[in-house]
Amino acid sequence: MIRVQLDDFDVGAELARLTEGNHAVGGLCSFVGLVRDMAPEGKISAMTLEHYPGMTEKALADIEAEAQSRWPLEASLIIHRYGRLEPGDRIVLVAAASPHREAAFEACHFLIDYLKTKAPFWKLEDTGAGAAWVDARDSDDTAADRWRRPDDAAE
Amino acid sequence: MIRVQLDDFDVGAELARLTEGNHAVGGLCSFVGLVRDMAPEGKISAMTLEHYPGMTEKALADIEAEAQSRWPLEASLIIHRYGRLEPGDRIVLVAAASPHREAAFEACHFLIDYLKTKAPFWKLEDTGAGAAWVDARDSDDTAADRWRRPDDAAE
Amino acid sequence: MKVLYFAWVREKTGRAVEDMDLPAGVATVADLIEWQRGRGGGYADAFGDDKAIRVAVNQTHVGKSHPVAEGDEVAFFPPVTGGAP
Amino acid sequence: MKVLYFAWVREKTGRAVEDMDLPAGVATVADLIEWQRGRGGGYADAFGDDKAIRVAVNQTHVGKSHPVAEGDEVAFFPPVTGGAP
Repeated sequence: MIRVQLDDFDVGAELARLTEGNHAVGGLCSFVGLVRDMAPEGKISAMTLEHYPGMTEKALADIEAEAQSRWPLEASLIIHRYGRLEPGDRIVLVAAASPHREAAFEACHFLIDYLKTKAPFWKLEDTGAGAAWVDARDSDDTAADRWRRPDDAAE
Repeated sequence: MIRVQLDDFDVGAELARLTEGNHAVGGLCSFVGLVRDMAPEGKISAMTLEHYPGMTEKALADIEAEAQSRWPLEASLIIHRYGRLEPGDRIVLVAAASPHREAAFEACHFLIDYLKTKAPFWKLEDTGAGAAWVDARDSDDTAADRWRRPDDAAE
Repeated sequence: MKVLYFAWVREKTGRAVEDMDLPAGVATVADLIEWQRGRGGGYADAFGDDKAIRVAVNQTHVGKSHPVAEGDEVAFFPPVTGGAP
Repeated sequence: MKVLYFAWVREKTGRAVEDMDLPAGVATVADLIEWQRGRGGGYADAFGDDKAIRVAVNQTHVGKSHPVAEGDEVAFFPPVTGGAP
């Protein structure tokens, strides 16, 4: 399941719903991304997440489908917020449930790495020095590339 | 923080408490282990987790301290239940929070892999054919060994 | 053709979306970027550094050699920065 | 010396805990396992397969060559099986 929303989400409720009544699930791995108060450029007071409505949903659905095709998952979830967020606020929740813990871990890790380089979101940080768009990091491409398979086309 | 308890836990509340007010946290990875209704021996109706009070707490505290020493963590958590559990019930929750997602993922993965081979718990499964103690799996030793460092003593 | 701009590309062009006819001589994303640069002002600024721009055609990431056609939805934006640190 | 048994080791010996004096000639975990086996009955059964038994001394996992001494807490159990599948 994927969702793109302005509002916060309830991590416990989302995770409980994901495995409810499914007794084939042995492991549920989840990851929550939060707004930090420090950026490389200094203290941040808030950030605004812009996204591309339509393409965002499509990109997240593609990433989830890819995870489902690679690992034996019983359930998966991507929720990503947009709009204005403050330090400590939740940005994103990804989760994967599987009979075995390894598959749950790998799929969850894949979801957040892929999302980071493929989902059309952009962060504008408010620092003491004014608002600045966050630059993409090479390390994020490296993290996503680790999940690339030999038969994937280069981009 | 570590806890060994008979009762269920509230995943959302535990995770929220872990990062509350800490704006240095950028990523929170968690893993929930659940009782499956299938064992290699067939359908299971329930299981009972026995443990070694005293040593369990010590083992979990050691595993958590090891994770804290290896990764730059802002917070970590291990909660493990004992007693009678049914399919769908939560067994264990581990979580790690860090400024960066990679550290959160690795530390969380380490916690559950190490716990699996080092914490003194034993599962007795009730199947149609009667109650049977679960055998340890070689694959769990392999999973734990992956976190071993060159200077670790062999056991 | 529907053209969308996001993040600092949007700020520099001064618009989020515009409808346009496929310009004469434009067959690929690279052609369209060159054409945008030729519009001058904020467009020249936004499209000045080809390497800093990412493109989606019909809501799918594409390379600069990808074709563009009348009726396409084309979006220009910086490398994405969602998710977690 | 306090000796504890868990899981099927406990079921086979028929007890969860017992206080005992360090038996004569016992200096290591291996010695104590051999001594237990010599008690016969459920003990012989529980300690029949040396490789299936794990040991903790004073609540720390140890190998079979680890020393045991008067006052130690020694626990015998199968390989652990907590956590998640």
